[in-house]
This record gives sequence, C-alpha cells and structure tokens, in this order.
Amino acid sequence: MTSAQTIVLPGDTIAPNALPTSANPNKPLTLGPGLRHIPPQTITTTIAGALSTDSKKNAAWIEYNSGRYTPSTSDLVIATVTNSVSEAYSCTLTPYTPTVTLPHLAFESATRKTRPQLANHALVYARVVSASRDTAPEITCIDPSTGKSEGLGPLKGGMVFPISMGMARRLLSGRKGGVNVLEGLSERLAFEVAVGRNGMLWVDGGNVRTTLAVGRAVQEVDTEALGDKGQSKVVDRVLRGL
Amino acid sequence: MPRAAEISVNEREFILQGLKENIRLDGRPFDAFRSLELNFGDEHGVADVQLGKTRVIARVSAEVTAPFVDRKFDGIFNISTEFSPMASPAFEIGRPTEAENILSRILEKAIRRSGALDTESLCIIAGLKCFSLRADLHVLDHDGGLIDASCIAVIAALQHFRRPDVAVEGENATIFSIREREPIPLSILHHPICVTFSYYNAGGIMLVDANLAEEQVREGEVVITMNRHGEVCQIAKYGGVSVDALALLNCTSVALEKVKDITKFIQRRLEEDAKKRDVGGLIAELSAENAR
Amino acid sequence: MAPQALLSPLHQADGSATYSANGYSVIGAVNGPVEVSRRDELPEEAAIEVNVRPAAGVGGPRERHLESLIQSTLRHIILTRAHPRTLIQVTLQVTSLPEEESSVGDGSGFSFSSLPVLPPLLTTATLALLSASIPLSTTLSATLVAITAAGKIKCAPTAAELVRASAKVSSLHVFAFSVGRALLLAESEGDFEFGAWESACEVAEDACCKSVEGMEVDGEVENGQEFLRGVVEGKVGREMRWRTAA
Amino acid sequence: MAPVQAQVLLSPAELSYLHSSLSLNPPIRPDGRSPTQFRPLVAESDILPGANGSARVCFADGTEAIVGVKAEVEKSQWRPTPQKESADVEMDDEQEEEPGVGENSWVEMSIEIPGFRDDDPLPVFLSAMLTEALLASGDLKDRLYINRRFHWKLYVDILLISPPLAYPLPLLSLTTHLALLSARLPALKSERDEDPLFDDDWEASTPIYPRSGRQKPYSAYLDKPPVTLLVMAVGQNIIFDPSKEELAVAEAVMAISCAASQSQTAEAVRLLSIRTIDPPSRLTPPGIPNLLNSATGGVAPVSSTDAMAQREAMSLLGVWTPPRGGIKRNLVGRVLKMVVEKGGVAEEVLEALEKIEVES
Amino acid sequence: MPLDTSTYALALLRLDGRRWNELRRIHAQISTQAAADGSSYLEMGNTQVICTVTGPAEGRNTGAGRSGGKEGEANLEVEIGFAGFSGVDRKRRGKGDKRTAEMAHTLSTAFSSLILMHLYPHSTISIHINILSQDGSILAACINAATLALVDAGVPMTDYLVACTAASSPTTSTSAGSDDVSDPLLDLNAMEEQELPFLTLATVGGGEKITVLVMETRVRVERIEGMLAVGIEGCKRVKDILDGVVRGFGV
Repeated sequence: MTSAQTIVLPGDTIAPNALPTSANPNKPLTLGPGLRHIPPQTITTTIAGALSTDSKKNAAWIEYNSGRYTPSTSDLVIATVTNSVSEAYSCTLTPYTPTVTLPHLAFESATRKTRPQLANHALVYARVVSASRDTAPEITCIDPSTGKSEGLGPLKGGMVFPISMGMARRLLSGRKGGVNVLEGLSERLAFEVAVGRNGMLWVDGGNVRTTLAVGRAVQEVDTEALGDKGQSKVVDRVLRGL
Repeated sequence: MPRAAEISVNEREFILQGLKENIRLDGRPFDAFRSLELNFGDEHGVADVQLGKTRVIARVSAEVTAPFVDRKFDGIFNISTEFSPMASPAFEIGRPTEAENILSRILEKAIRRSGALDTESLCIIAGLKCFSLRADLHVLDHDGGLIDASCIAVIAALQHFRRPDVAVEGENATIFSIREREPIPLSILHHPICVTFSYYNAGGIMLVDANLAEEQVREGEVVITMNRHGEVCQIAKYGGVSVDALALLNCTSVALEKVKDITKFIQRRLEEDAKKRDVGGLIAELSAENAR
Repeated sequence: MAPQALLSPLHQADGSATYSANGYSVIGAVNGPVEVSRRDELPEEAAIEVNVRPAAGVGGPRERHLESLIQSTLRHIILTRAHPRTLIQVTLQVTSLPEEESSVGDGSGFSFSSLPVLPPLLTTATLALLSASIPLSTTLSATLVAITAAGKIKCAPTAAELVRASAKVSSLHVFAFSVGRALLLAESEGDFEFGAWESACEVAEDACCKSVEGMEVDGEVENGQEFLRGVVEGKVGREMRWRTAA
Repeated sequence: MAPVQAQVLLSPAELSYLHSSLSLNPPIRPDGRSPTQFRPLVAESDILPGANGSARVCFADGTEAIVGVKAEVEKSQWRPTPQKESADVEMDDEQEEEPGVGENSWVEMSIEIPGFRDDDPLPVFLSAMLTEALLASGDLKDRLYINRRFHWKLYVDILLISPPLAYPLPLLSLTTHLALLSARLPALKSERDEDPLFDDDWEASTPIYPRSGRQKPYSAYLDKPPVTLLVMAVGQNIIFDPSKEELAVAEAVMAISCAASQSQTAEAVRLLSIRTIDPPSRLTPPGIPNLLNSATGGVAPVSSTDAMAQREAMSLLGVWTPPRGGIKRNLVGRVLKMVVEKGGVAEEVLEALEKIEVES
Repeated sequence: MPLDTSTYALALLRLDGRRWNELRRIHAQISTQAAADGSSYLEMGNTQVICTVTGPAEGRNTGAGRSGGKEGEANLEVEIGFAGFSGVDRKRRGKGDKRTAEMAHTLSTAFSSLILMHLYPHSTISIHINILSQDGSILAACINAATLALVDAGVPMTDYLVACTAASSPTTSTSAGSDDVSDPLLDLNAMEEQELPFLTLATVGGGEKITVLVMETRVRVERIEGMLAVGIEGCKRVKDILDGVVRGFGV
C-alpha cells in the first residue's frame, strides 16, 4: 500500500514509476477498477479517486467511494428478492437497476422440493457468480466448490443499513480496511452482521436496540471516515449508552 | 420504466417492531421533526430547506402581466411543483406521479386557497397590469416529508421575496429596477405550515415527520396545515387506516405546537439573513458609488 | 468571486455536485447506470439523458437546446461502452442567476443569451459525473469568452460586464476542453471574424487547461482543470482520512 | 371508414351457423326477433335538474348512455345584415319578425366513452356522424338565434356509462334524440337587440323542438331531432338493430340518419345521411374446410394466399368465410325504402320515442 | 356575497328549508346497469352520481398502475369524470385535472383499506364514477355511490364506507358575539359550500372511526370538534339509508 496518496482524475496518465514493480517479471500487471490500458504502453484513469497498488499481486486500482454499485464476479452482496420466475428468483442489488437472477437451486442442499421459499422483498446474502457486460448477472448462495452455504443464504430478521461502497470494501478487506468498531462492540454485545458490496450492511442483534446501535455506529464511522481512535470513541459511547 | 424501490420485509418488520418499543430508526421522539435547516440565496425569494436528508428549494419570481378578466383587482399567484429525476429516477419529467399531484394540491389548498398571500396587493392597475408571482419548487433530495418541507420552503421564500416598486400615474405604471428603488416585501396575511402525521399499528402509533422508510411502511397519514394563530387551513386524510375523531383532534393541537415552533424558526432565520444583508447592502452601496 | 464547488451534497442521487461562479449556481445530480426504457435502449452503449431545469418556470426550447448541447458533449467524455443497455441520467438544476438575468421582465424585449449559463452547467455536470464515479475518458472544463466591438477579448466575463452598455459585446463564445487540450465544444453567437475566434479559443484554452510548461507563477488565476483537481482532492482526501487518522 | 370496436369471440363454426340462420328466409335471429324488431330498452328523460334537457337509456345488453343538453347565451360574431330592417317591425307577431339564421358552430357535441381518449377515432367519428345528422335535420340552429348580438350555444354532452359492448351508435343516437326532445330554453323577456333577459319561470320555457300546441298537454311535434339507425345485411336479408353477435357475420353495415318529415309528402321521414360501416365480420378468422386440413385427410395449402384462393374457389356451405366486397346497389335501395316509407321502421321508432317522453 | 343567514336565525331553517342537522333527500339504486359487475345511482339533494364497478378481473400487468397495488394484492383503479353538463356553467374538465385526480386518489386509498384486497392477487378492481349533477358534497356522494356499487359487485369489504359533509356557521345564539361559538351544519349544498368552512368525512360503517377527512377552507381549530361530531352523526344516518337501499334491493 502506498503511504502518500496519489489522487487521480479521469484522463490522467499513470506514470510508469507509480505502478507496482513485481519481483516476478512473468506475472502480468493486473488493472483493477478505474484504470484502462490504451495500447501500447499508456495506462489512464477513468474515475476520480486514490491510486492504490499491491506489488505482491502486481495489481493497481483506483479506490473510490461514491457512485452506484456495479456487480462484478465474486462480490458478496445483499440482494432483495422481487419475484419468483420459473427456475429462479429475480433480485435487485440497487434500486432502479435491472434484476439479477438467483437460481432456485443455488442454496445449500436445495432440491426442487427443499429449496427455500422466499417471499417477495426478502433479503438474501449471496455471491456474484457472473457479471458480464452483456448478460444479466447471476448470484448464488452456495460455494460451487464445496456445495456448502459458507454463511450465504436468506437473511432473517435484523435490519439493513445503507453504507458507502468504500465502507463495504473496508469491512470486507479485514485488517487492511482499518475497521475495528465491530470488534470493539462485540466485546459487550452479541450480534451478527453481513456486508454487501452493494452498499448494504445487515445487522441482527436479537433486539431493536442492539441492532440499531451497531448499525448506526458503523454508519457514523463511514460518514465521518473515522480512524482507529475515532472508532474507539464511538464504541465507548455506544456501549455506555446501552 | 424504472420501478420505485420497495422496502424489504426485514426493514418493514424492524421499523414496526421498533415503533412498538418506542424507538425510531434515527432515535427521535415520536412527535419530533428532523433537524430543520433553512438558508436563503443571494437573491431575494430563494429558500433552501433541509429537513433531515430531504432537501427542497423554493424560488419566488415575479413578472408584470395583465390580470385575469374575471379577477381585475387581483394579482396572479401560482405554485409550480414539477419533480425532476434528481431526487429519484422514478420521477419522469412531463409525467406527474400521484405523489406530485397530491403535493401540488395540498400546497395549493394550504397556501393559495387559504389566502396566505394578499393577491390584491399585487394589482398595479386594475384590469390592466398586475404582478404575476410564481413559486417554483425544486425537489433535490427526497427522504420523506416532502409536503412539510415544501410548505416551509414556499412560505419562507414568499417572506424573503421582494417585488420591484411601482409608481402609477393614471394609466401608466413605472416599474423600478432593484437599483432604482428598494424593492418591497410581499403582503402576507398568515403563515400556513403543514405537519404530516403517519399512523402505524392500526392507528395506535402516530409519528410526526416520517422519513422515507417510515413513509413506506405507514398505514395512513393525515396532513394538517395550520398557522400560528390556531387556524386550520387544510386537512387531508385520503383514506388509509381509520382513526378515532379524538386522535385527530389531538393531532391538531400537536400540529399547532409544531407550527408555532417552525414559524418562529423561519422568523429567526429571516432576521439573521436581513442582518447579514444589511452589512452587505452598505458595502454594495459604497462600491456602487465608487464605480460611479 | 472565485468559483466554488461541493461534491456529493445530495444523498439520494448516485452522484451530485453544486457549483457556483459568476453569479450562477447550479446543482447537478447523476443517476446511473440505471435501467433504461426499451425506447431509449442502445445495444452497445449507455444512453445519456440530460435534463436542464431553469431556476424559475418549467423548461422551454432554450433548455432543450442546452440539453442537446450538453448531451452531445458528455457523450464524448463518458465511456458509454462500459455499461451497455443502461441509462446515465444527468439532471442540472439552476438555483441562482446573476441579478441581470433574473430581474423582473421589464418588457424591453431584451432576452439574455443562453450561452453564459452553459459553462457552469457543463462544469457541474462534470463534477456530478466524477462524484457518481461514472467512467470517463477525460474531465472537461469550459469557459465563456466575450469579444467586444473594439476587438478586446475578455475571458469569463460577469453578467454585469456583458450587459453594461459600454462593453459593446459583439460576440460570445463557449469553449470546452479535455485534459489533453482537445476542443470538445465550441458554441458562438454574434458577429465575429475567424481570426478573432481563433484568439478567443486560445484564451479559453489557457483558462481551461494546465499550462504545458509546468507550474504557473503564484497568484495566477487558477485554471479550470486545476480547479476540478482541487475539488476532487478535497473530497477523496476527506473520505480517505481514516487511513491517515491511525 | 368507421372504426369498429369489440371483437366477438366466436369460432368459425359458430359464425358459420349464425350466418346461415340469418340468411334464411325469413331469417332466424339468435334472440328470436323479427328482422325489423328492436331490442327492448329502458329509457327516461328529463332526469337532471341542472341541464336544459337530458335522457338516460339502457339497452338490454347492459349498455347505458346519458345525454345532457346545456344551453348558454353567447355573444354572436358580428355579421353584416343582408338587408336593412324596416324600423317598424311588429314585435308582437312572431311571424313578422325576420327569422334569425343560425350557424353550425352553435351546436357542440362531445362524446365520452370509457377507455377512450377524446381524440380517439371512435368518439370522433361518432360525434361527427351525430352532429352531421343533427345539423342537417332542420332549423334547430336557427332556433338558437336570440337577436343579432346574442345566440344560444347548445352543448350536447354524451356519456357512455358502460363499456362499448356493441357498436354504440344506435344507443347514443336514441339517447341524444330523447334528451333533445326534452330540452327547453327559458322564455325571452327582453326585446330585439337588447342584452337578453329571460323569464325565471321554468313553466314558461319553450321546448327546443316546438310543438303545435302551446300549453300542456302538448300536441304533435312540429319538428323532431334525428335518429340514426344501424342496419345490416346478410345475403338478401335486411336486419335492424343488430346485436354484437349478429354484427360479427354482417356482410354490410349501414348507419342511416333520418328525421321526421315536416311536409306532408309520401314519405314519413326524411333521409339525412347514410354511412357504410366497416363490418367487424371482415376481421373474423376463416374456417378451414376439411379438404384443406391435413388433420382431416385434406391437403394443406402451401401459402396463405394459396389458402385463400382455394377457399374462395370452394365456398362450401358450413365453412365460415369472412365476407368481402361492398354492398349491392339494389340492397341499399331496399334498405332505404324500409326505413323511410310510411309505416316504415324510422317512423315506428320516432313514434315509440315520443311516447317515452309523454309518459315520463 | 355573504350567505343570507337571516332566515336561519329566525326560523332556524337553512335556505333550502332544512334544519341544521338535517340531511338532504338521499335516493339511491343499485344494479342500475347490466353490463357492469356492480353499479349504483345516487342522489344527495341535487347532486347526482352514477358509479360502475368492474372486477375483480385479471389485472393489467402492473405497468403504471395508479395506486400500484401491493404485491399479492388486488389493484384498485378509480376514474372520476365530471359530465360537461353537471355544473351551473357547462364546463369540460380534462382527464389531467388535479382536483379530479385528488378525488380519485382519495377513493382509491380509502377503499383499498376496506376491501379485502389480499383475496385477489394479480387482479384489478376498477371503479368508474360519473358526476351528473353538482350541488355540493360531491366527494361524499362519490364515496357513498362507490360503496353501493362495490356491494352490488359482491366485492368483499370489512364494512360500508359512508361519507357526508359538515360545516360550521357563525352562531345564531344571541348570547355571545365571540368567534369561538359556532353552529355546525350537516350535508352542505353548493351554495353553503361557497360560504362556509366545511369538511368532508367518511367513517367505516357509520362508526366513530374516521377514514377520510378532507377540509379545504380555513377555520379556527376550536370549531373542528363540532364539525366532526355532526359529521360522524350524519355518516351514521347515511349508513342506515344505504343499508336500507341494499336490503331493499334483495327483496
């Protein structure tokens, strides 16, 4: 991770020395979101944000925080079921976008008879299987390699809180994301969370008060872009409040 | 067409459960408005209202036209509410939704029909010339409570607006530009404010100023428009859950309290703005003189 | 007064921005990529819809004209092929006008040109697109240039300067440039000669784009591209605060 | 050509059966009526307190219409007088006063049909047809003349309350007829070209369609509004007031407008207009003869044009073929005769409608 | 022109000869049209409306459904038309008229909470109302006519929705000249609506609970209670009359 941030705007050309230098020359450079390659050698940005690189993976991408979620393969998402068609559920990831499909059998040990019956507007935690430009994205609630749910599936109860896409990435990227508010809260509170890359955080604390406290703490960390210290303060305040 | 976003089962149940336990999502008491902000633009007659995450701008403008033939002694006043896709992609220009129609009707009844503006004072020469006033409402951000926020914006903008001064000699009217003569505030007879009450749990729970999520799960609502003198200008309960008459009467007294607070708030913001302007006005005058 | 901008002031829209300069204030919102109606669907690229809404009244032919100019300009900077069969919706709301343009119609029949509002609209649209993280091939900056009867060229004139009788403005021009100094839009109105247009274009290019030779002397008026960069840096820096806060 | 509503869902076999029974001599109608018999209807007139004239008619098939006639005083556009009036016209004698001449624009008709916009072809066509007949039928518009400066503007608003199940023309025409018969204008109290002043007493008002006697009970009408009848032909048979199902096999459909005759001529009624209407039968699906159906051992034709040509050539009894072509001239003649002759259908209808008014 | 209340003061009678708490004559019929699934004709004084109901029938694919029935529930469509001849002056109101749209919205949301909509998913129930003659209390007349037509159509509802108008007139009692004292009036005609602050209210089954309450005129808050009390009482009586019509039809 770069220490000093390079903030780029669309149309900026990335200088070669800003790109990661891989130890292994055979490993091709991977371009993440917000970068495009104009042959032969030029790499330019397409969205505004901070340039991030990972020399281990030999990858570069743009960190950005606003805008609408666009599905990409292997993202974890929280989807809302809109209706059920013959073989699949139609779900939405963000409002006003075309639906994605969730096959009826894409649940752990689901058969025609045992598949979960989801009501309209129910929530599911799922992973994006395919998201190409030209077909409707598909999502699933099982890990195709193990056939197990791996934590995916219908979300019962709880509440969803909208969070920024940057926050969703932070929450999902473990230590690197620098989010410790949930750990802090979990010392005194018991709750479940699910994070969707589509800017949704599902929290179930068993009761309204706990759920709300957790959800709103994360939202505060998000909107105020709080670092470690700030988060500890939030945790203290929330725990004292309960 | 883009479908409107519908709230998930989990959210619906959570919100209702919360209300049963006396908790609102944002921690407000049941009878509290969200934080209200009111800012005025550089020009006269522009009010920018933020009610929580809901944001509307009202802009009042005037032009000189001939009055309606059947209302020779009255000026013209119109409120225009056209939603743009800015607040929600579901809004389509030129195709009013039901919500837009209702907003427009309620503002019409609350402000225009209740005679908040003295339209006779907009007359310049009877039957020949009058001011035609229009209030344009722009919805920028929609997180519920659109009617209440819009009404505040229009009322504040009307109070903030200054129309050009006129001098009438017989059949001739001279309209002075802002530079020539200090423009004149409108003659406003009373200040109607809308308060929307939402009902839940078969009418057993009543919320003031529901946000969008709360609006989506409510069972019915009543919009009460009052002024601080205790006059009800308009009541609109278009169906929904049935409510006891006493509960509705109770709403009017809660509304009166809220209306008094909001009216006072608008007044305070207007005074602050006037003070700010006065300083600016002096400087402007000086610099104008320098320019000459 | 120096131009001012704010990124993402709105909550509901995917991206938004406010921008004010020279007495004009515009608030812009971008929604997208969203579902597109069958009628407007393009098989290979995203459709772009631009709505310009005047401060007072409902839009008329003037707004439709501005919309088509902005739409065709944005089409060239948005990478529309990244999101085929979707819609990118740009809504631009004019919130305040210079006194000269908004004052009561005095019946003199003088109608204010539609060009001065175009650069703020374009800039707001660009900022809102940046806020919505819509993939762009480049950013855009635009400016207004006036040429007086005496042949004097004035960049980014205020409304007061335009209507002042002594100014005798004979033509108005709007230019928009990309980061790579490519001309994206040129709209002119009035009487002018080609030579004058060329020099106006040069003046505009300097006002919009970073100078090639490197940094300008301090105190120089900030150019369009630098302004955009400053605004974005402010926003991204704020959002990434958590990294440095540790 | 008039647009026709309401597709009937009948199979080719049913259509064929219906067509052959209607072609018999005398025809056998599904509801057992004689060719000139109308369906029963419920009608009342003068039902609205606020209109000058009104009527409501319900047909047995459930279709229902309400017509309100409203008259408002309107300023006339100035017209140069054709001749100088002598100063001493006797005002008391109506016969002496120069009769005013009305204009077509003084009568305005609008038709509302559920599910249709005002500018859809069906309402526009129907209102054109009814207005045409109304203006042609006599001196109605002249009676709207008040003085040189003012006239009555007559608004005829026709509401179809039910969905347009059958072709709604006859229903709307009959209802309009009744509403106009009941319409009255207040008595004029002012004189000549003064601003008009009217008698508040509704008892003193005069009917728009005058009768010979001045007092109740009125005697015969001097003039009557027109009626438009729907007539269809199957083979050589002429069938009046066709139902929706019958229209589905019509070979020709005509709308005939006529009004009571003012002079004592041989014919009881005057013919005002005839319009042919595109019969819905043209759009019905044809039956497939066994010979062309591979399922019944026939040989299926290769193309649709081929199929049509082959069907045409066969013209088998019992296989439905949608009618094509126009109406024979002598058939039109026979229809007209049946309508207008003394004791003919039109006279019968007009008399029947008059009775409704008397009874109400 | 202020309402001539002198007659009222003397004889305690209104201009049309009614007492303060008297309804106008309500005359109603059901099953007036064979082609509709349900129909009604209703007169409240000189206000006349005709209402037809079709459905529950197969729904049009949601699309731009007016009240956009919830998932798994029927969709209720309401269309109201003012006949050109219904008013004092002949006037045509376009389909886009906002006041008419507001009335239609009122009926649609009011009846949506009364009809057992969940019994008919993917279906549409449509109510068509034609106003033939306007003489005050129009919204109330529309609601009452719609109730009758829905009953006639056999659409299951929890109860009748009945409506009437109530007003508040300056007091006639000589004791106090203050503004706070006022006399309520029941069931207004067009002339009274022009002069007095009034409200339209609808209750479920003539009970105490209010489903619809629409007031468009400015009035002191203290007067509302009296208006509501009279209105609720009026609705009770309307309920009995409508009930009589329905029961009478069965005989």
